[in-house]
Amino acid sequence: MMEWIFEFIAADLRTMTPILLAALGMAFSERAGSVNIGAEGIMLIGALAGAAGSFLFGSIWAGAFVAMASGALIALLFAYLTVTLYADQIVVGAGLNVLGLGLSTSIARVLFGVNTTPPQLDAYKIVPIPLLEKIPLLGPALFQQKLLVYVAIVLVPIVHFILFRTNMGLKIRAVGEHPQACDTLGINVYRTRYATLIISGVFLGLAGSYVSLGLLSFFTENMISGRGFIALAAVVFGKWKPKGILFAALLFGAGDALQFRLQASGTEIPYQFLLMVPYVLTIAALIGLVGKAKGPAARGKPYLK
Amino acid sequence: MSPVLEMNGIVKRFPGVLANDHVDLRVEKGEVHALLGENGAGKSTLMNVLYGMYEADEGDIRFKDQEVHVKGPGDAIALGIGMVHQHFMLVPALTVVENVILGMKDNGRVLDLKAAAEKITALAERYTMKIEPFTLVGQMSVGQQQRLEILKALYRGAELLILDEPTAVLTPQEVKGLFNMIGAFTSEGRTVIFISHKLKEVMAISDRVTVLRSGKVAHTLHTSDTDPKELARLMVGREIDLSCEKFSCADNREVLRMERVCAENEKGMAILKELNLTIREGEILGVAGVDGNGQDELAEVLTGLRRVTSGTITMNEKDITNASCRHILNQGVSHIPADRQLRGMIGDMNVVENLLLMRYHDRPFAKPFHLDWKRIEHRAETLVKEFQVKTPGIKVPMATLSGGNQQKVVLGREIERNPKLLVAMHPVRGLDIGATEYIHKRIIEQRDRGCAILLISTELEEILELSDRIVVMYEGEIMGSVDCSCVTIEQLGLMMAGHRWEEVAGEKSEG
Amino acid sequence: MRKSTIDLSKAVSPLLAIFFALLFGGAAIYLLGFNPLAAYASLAKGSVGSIKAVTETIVKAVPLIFTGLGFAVAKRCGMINIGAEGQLYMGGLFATAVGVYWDFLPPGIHLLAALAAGVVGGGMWGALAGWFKVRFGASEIITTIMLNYIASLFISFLVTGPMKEPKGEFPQSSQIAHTAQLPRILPGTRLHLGFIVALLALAFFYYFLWKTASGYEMRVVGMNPEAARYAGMNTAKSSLLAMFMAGGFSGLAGATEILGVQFRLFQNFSPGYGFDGIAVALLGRNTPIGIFLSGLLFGMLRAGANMMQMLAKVPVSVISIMQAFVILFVVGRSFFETRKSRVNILESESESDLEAEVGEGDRV
Amino acid sequence: AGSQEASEEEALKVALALPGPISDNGWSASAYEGLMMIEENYGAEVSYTENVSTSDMEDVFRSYSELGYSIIFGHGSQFTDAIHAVAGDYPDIQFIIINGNSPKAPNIACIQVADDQQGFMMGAVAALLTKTGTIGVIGGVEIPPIKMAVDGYMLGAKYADPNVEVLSTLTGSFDDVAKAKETALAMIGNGADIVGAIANQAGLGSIEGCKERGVMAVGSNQDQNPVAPDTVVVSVVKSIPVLFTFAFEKMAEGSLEPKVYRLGVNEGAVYLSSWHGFEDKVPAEVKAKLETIKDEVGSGTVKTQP
Ligand SMILES: Nc1ncnc2c1ncn2[C@@H]1O[C@H](COP(=O)(O)OP(=O)(O)OP(=O)(O)O)[C@@H](O)[C@H]1O
Ligand SMILES: Nc1ncnc2c1ncn2[C@@H]1O[C@H](COP(=O)(O)OP(=O)(O)OP(=O)(O)O)[C@@H](O)[C@H]1O
Ligand SMILES: [Mg+2]
Ligand SMILES: [Mg+2]
Repeated sequence: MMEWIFEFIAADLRTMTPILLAALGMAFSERAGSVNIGAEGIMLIGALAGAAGSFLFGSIWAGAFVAMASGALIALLFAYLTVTLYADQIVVGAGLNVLGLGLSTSIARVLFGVNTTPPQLDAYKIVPIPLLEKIPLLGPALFQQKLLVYVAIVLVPIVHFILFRTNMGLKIRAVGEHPQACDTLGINVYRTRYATLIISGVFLGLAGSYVSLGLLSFFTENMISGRGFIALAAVVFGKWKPKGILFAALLFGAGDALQFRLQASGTEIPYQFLLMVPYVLTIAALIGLVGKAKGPAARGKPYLK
Repeated sequence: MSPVLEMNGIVKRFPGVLANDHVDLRVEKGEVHALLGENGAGKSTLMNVLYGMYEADEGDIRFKDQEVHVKGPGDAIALGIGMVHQHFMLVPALTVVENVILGMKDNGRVLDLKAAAEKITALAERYTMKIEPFTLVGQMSVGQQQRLEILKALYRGAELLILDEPTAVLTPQEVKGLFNMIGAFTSEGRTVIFISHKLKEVMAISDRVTVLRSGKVAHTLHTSDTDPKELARLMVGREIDLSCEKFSCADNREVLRMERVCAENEKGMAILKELNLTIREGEILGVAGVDGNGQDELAEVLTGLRRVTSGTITMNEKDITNASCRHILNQGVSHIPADRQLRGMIGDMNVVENLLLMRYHDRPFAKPFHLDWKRIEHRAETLVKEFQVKTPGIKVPMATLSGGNQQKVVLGREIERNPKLLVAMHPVRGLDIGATEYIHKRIIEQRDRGCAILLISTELEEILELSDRIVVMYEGEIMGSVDCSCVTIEQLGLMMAGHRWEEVAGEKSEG
Repeated sequence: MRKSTIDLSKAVSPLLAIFFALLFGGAAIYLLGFNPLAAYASLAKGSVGSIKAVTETIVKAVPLIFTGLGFAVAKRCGMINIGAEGQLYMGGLFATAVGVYWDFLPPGIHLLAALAAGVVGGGMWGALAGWFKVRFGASEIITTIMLNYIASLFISFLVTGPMKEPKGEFPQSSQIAHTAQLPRILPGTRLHLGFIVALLALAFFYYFLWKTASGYEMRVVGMNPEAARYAGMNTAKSSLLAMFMAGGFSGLAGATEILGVQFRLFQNFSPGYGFDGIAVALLGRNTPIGIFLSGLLFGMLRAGANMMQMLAKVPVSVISIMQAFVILFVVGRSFFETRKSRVNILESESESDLEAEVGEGDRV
Repeated sequence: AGSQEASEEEALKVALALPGPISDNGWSASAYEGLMMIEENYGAEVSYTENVSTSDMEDVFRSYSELGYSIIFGHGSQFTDAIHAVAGDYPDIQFIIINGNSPKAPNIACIQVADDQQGFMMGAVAALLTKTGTIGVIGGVEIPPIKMAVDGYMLGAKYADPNVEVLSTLTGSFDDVAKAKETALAMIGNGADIVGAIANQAGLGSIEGCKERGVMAVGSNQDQNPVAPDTVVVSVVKSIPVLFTFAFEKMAEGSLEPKVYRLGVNEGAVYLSSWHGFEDKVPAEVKAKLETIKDEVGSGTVKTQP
């Protein structure tokens, strides 16, 4: 039983990592007032870019870098359209999802060819934490994970610190609440929104690369499979606070991990209902635990000088 | 003395509007310079040019004997110009300290909020202000927010402080506090530009006055050389008459009766405590009090927007306690809400649709399956004419009307229903004297028609001028209900500070 | 008057945007190793090149118009409905259930009942999200996304289990009865009566929102809920009704798709019509005429896409890129305008354009 | 234009409608491989459409018919309705439904591949190689070929070793590779030491999971050993090219009839791949046992379907 529990925790950590990374990134952009339902598309491009980088340069670090850079690039496009041209954030996001799917699939085919064995790529490796990994049961579950799992968890307090303790964080939060007031204080609202969107793009790209090179070691079409949307939900569920987001991501991860295990241990429940678990959980969490959570006041609204 | 600020030949055009037409403004060091003008005269625009929010099309600015190019508020702040905007520029979700230091150039990368809080408290004390550095701004009263706005500018080391209609939402005590602060500020050799529609205040605080009319400077004169009448004439171009007659209506039928009414705010705190009130036909009952003492809730309870936790409200002998908003409206209650932008109108809808707001389900306009737009528009045209709303057309979005005209639309809509009870909150807040005069006239007309009116205002002068009877609210309770003719401003002020009528009734008035 | 110049820029900028989308799409096609000219020739052939092509465009525009309306009506009431896809599934499910199991109904009635079931199915699913919102304050953006997944899994369960066609192998329901099928309008094509239903829905959308008291109420709630409360409106009721209508429209997308095109229920039977509906509505600025036109545009892309792959061998993934370009260029169309009119676009997004597009005459 | 049409008629034109992308590492990819083979071997002009949704099926078949294609494949039984709707209007065109089971018109043929046999063989491999006595099978979306293969897997496993415990799961997706991997990890956590997946590209996730935990995987559809040479012990190939070749040979003979053909181990449509690096590590008696089982499956002496 104990073993089962730790296996479960390990699986939870693995599955929640891309959601956590993506959601932490979006904490920045959402705090500054941007709602990006195109997260899914950006992650997909990140997943491909990571694989492509690793494929072309033979190193996972190159892969991670290319993933972050392309995430940033797509986020820049989002910023240009929504901030500079005042386009509707929801449509642009929807457009990015379509773009992400088309672009990642097309480029993957050009790069890796069709119908061939996926290339062997340098992927994120398991990095055991010395000593801690030796703890019986707990060690293998918590301290024998891929690097990005630790990175994501360590980023939680860091993002919290940036958002709530630094000058930049204060500006970001203020811009999402009352951009006009920021303008009267000489804060460049547009630049702040661009910057936070680019940061979120970096995170989303990295999260995507974790799906292709951390959970797996290659790229396949549409492999993000809704994790971008779940990350979006995690931001809301976590009330735009890193700690809350961590909790939300852990919960979604747990829902997923639980569902694999329930199925694997053979139950009578039709599998479709098990697959619903994370989604039902999200709704239950939204209506039960969060209550009337209000996001940043200027969230989703373009700012006109 | 050489002027600290010179604005020469400022021209600012908006599509179709010449907001500033070669405006020259000279402000001396250490003076309080008042800027007067009707709604839309171009005061805010001029100040926004100075503060870098707008770029002037023509003209130049000299500040402290230097020609300056203010490209944005950041430049203005760096020069030592601070501005408190007509609509507060505070972030409600942040704390006081965070709001004050927001965007400061010399903030460290990592914020030291404690140190900043100490500095802020010290600064506030210097100007005899009291401020709690770690409260959320959204939980503060407007008066406190006003002080915070000023503090923000002071914290940035403002040498020249622009105050755009700072007193519109303040109580007399708060105005007094503000004036003390302005005195302290200018005594340090610093300068204030003060925009207001209240001539008495301008007379009291300013050294010189510049009057704007239709984007042009009408006159600049020393305050000591002029009087309110002259200023009003300069602004409007005609004489203004603000006196009104009062009636005795002691025997009229009672319209509204509230008995031991209690209500709570969102956080479950008691906000109305055992309130008793009556209003008679043809009577204006003024409710005075510092903002945030339950006046909003009183209006909400009366109009069905907030639940009563105990007590009863009856109107024309019918119980309307906790009745739905719609039911209460149907009893003949009209409501001019405190914040027209927030509640009283729909900015993105046009004037016709805004005028329809309370009548869209009524017979002649709503047919069984559709709205009769022809009739609705015809009525809108009539109302716009009758209430002298200045608008390019009845189909322009409400948001493009000036505040005064927006208020006329709201008033027209509410009065047209021939209400039995009119709940009017701050009906002239932010309006120029022309519009104020007009709206007051229409309210009195209603009183004369026999409507019972509950007038809630933080302006004691307005209350004293219009009301037949006055109640003062303090922390959700009524401090006393007095006849208008036998109370002094001082007594009212004491009641607003929490003293009961029984305690202050003996105080001798000084005239 | 001023109006005419505004109309001109309004009409030109979307066209310019579409032109640039095609230009960039062509560049992408070329870079990925295909012939853009051949691709566009086949796109045109597949979408407008023949009677059949035109009817295919319309057949694909029908569900897009419905899901576009589903987004628009919620938006008019101040909500963002990302759930058209799930509502479409539930509408399809209900319509199928009536179409298959209520075959005792007389012709005509059976079809109407199936369509109505589609409205109810989608409407319930939409109203559920609306209820979460008004009762618990749960963000409809998130709950509708989650309800999409749930609906699609639920249908997967039904067609592999309780609703699976007897003796069938493939996970699909039985065929709906002939009496429940939408008749074809043009023989030899797939153009079915659903198109007329879509036109009626557009008219209803316009009539309801701008000509009825409930529609007025809904728009007030959408633009200023505080003012709505102040005017004695029941904002929760309006929101629920709006989400029910949103779901109902989207449900009709599913119902007409099944009753007119597919005739039985499958898992994942929608190729993303629900998500395209968001773009359709927003490109059409949530106005009836706009939704109609942008629905046709996306219908063209979808119909042409198949031909593009058949003739020019351009893979579907490239077509996704093209679609994305169209969406992004059209929403970024203000790039082609001065900053001032950009601001105008934004500020007039809600109300006044209806007048500009429908014409002043309609209001008087 | 007339001469052009004539020349077009000369070239054999073959079209293929696919339910998924040609890069799905499974069902559609295998059909694409078959189509390319036809292009090469028969000099045919070929065309395919990927990701054909149910609402587009009829349109795709009609368009191909009007574009002059003379042989049109629908790759999966989900194309049955659409082909039935179209075939009557184009009696000269040969329609072939892969895995279909009702050739309702004279110009429709159905060719099935024995998914159950594939699953059966995979299950047998797993059961014979397990050391823990627990094995796993992961399916993708619940459609007949997947379901048949998963059922076959369980029967095959029990047939080879009645005491073996089989964990089986459907992930409901062919895309979600990560989900398949987590499922494999969960199975391994529950004691499985060899896992097979029939889930197109999602199956790659299962192999990845096995690789990470150092247990064996059974490949499916194609020879998947190159994906993870130390993990995929053997693959049970389901060869769509064999089906296509079969159809072409029959047509060349003029003997393709409107009926259901079923191809399995006997016809070479289902077979064990080479053992690659495991050649020496797998005991000879296991290989021999598998050979026997294969023959029994081919002769129909064992039940491969429930
Ligand atoms: N952002 C703007 N865009 C277009 N026109 C504007 C804008 N702001 C002001 N105007 C125009 O400039 C004129 C001057 O407006 P301004 O706000 O300066 O008036 P004001 O004197 O401050 O009035 P109030 O007493 O109402 O505050 C207005 O009549 C209006 O037509
Ligand atoms: N975006 C805009 N476009 C056009 N005119 C505008 C715009 N914003 C404001 N105005 C004009 O500016 C003038 C004053 O606007 P302002 O915002 O100062 O009004 P206000 O302060 O609410 O009015 P008041 O002082 O009467 O309460 C109005 O005449 C209004 O028509
Ligand atoms: Mg002003
Ligand atoms: Mg004003």
